[in-house]
Amino acid sequence: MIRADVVRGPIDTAEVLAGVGDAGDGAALLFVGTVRNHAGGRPVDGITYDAYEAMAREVLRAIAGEAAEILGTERVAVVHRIGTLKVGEVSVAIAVSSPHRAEAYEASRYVIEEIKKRLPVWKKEHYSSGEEAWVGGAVPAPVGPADHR
Amino acid sequence: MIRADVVRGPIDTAEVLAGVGDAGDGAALLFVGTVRNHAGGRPVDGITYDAYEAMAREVLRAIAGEAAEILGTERVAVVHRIGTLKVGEVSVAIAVSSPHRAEAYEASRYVIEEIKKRLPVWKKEHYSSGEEAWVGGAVPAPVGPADHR
Amino acid sequence: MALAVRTLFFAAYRDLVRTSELPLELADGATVADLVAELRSRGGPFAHLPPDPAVAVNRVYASASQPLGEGDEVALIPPVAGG
Amino acid sequence: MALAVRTLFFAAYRDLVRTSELPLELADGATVADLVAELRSRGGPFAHLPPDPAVAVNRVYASASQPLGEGDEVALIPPVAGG
Repeated sequence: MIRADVVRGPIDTAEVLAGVGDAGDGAALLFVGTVRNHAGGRPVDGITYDAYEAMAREVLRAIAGEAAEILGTERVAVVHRIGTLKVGEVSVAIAVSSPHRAEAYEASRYVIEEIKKRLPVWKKEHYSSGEEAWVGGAVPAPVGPADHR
Repeated sequence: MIRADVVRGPIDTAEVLAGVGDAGDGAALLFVGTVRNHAGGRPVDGITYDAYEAMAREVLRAIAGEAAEILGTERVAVVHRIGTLKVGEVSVAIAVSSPHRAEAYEASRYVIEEIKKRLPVWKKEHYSSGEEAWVGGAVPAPVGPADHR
Repeated sequence: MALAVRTLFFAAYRDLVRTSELPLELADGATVADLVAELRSRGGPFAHLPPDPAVAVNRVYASASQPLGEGDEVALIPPVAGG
Repeated sequence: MALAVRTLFFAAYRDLVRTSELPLELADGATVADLVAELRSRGGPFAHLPPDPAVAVNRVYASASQPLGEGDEVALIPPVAGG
């Protein structure tokens, strides 16, 4: 039931959320990351996400599995889009569902924080000025997924 | 821009989420509470939510305002449904949007926790056995909204 | 002098006293606690109301010692269970 | 004995060295650190690669001291920025 995808087309957030639903749960949480119209004070028109795609799928699957352990259910879905996105387009959607809202919040937050720490994805910001630049981020630690817990 | 509603019809969660979106933000969070098919080990067919409706609107508006302070934006929407709901139907939807995901998680969580503590809403569970009972909950403290922070 | 207030009942309390609203006359200077005592002294199902329930006066949670005013809307609030 | 590996470059590193993939021959027993040193010693843009970049071997993050094996897929990972 765990879903972890890297996709090139638009993300349907409602569909990601619906995919985790369960009548035995009472709390579902959807995180949606979108492309902002500014970065570091500069107007931005869009972002190109590059990825080490094969590895990104594996890392995303590992992160989702770790979140499922926090959650106590397998009802986790995470989808990251790559390619060139315009302002306001969805870059990542994370849905979790659980009988317990505390665990839902913790697991959802875990997924986005781990994505930022270790998903091999990069972004090039396209500024309204016509310039563009790769955005510096986190340096992943040389450890297996299990050690990230 | 803050939205706080008590409604009698179905909640469109996608519409609640879309209502808070902003191109200047990067993180949106949607919490969805649904009717569970069990409670305290007993199978449940549905729940009737009763409310002190005029006060519930005021309390919900206060909670949303407090969440906006945490969030640093006015992009908060919370909708609570009352009346009789079937299993799987949405009882509450909370959407927040912020440039900062930490604040988004904190504000979203704040809203649902305060709802549980002080929103004058009650639920009667309809068990599959045909029995029904009001569910005991939290005893609200005799303080103004500002003291809840 | 007397003080007229509206008393509202919800959920389990409404089922208990079998009404959602009751007009009450109280002595001038009466507090929330006085109103609750007055209700409980009516006997029958009213005697089964708790001695110190949560109460909202004009849609704001109030302490037991809060004085009431003419025309106040006083709601007895059973433990809440929203969400 | 020699060891053949594939080296992959992404994002800023790919733009720097102007290729996404480079086959390399290393001495038997070579580690991740040896591979990075070998790359940097090629000079030109390669000399501008950092001395201790994050590296994934066969799609798992590896330490600088990890030994490489025949056919390994070794990726130099610039600071990541997903989400």
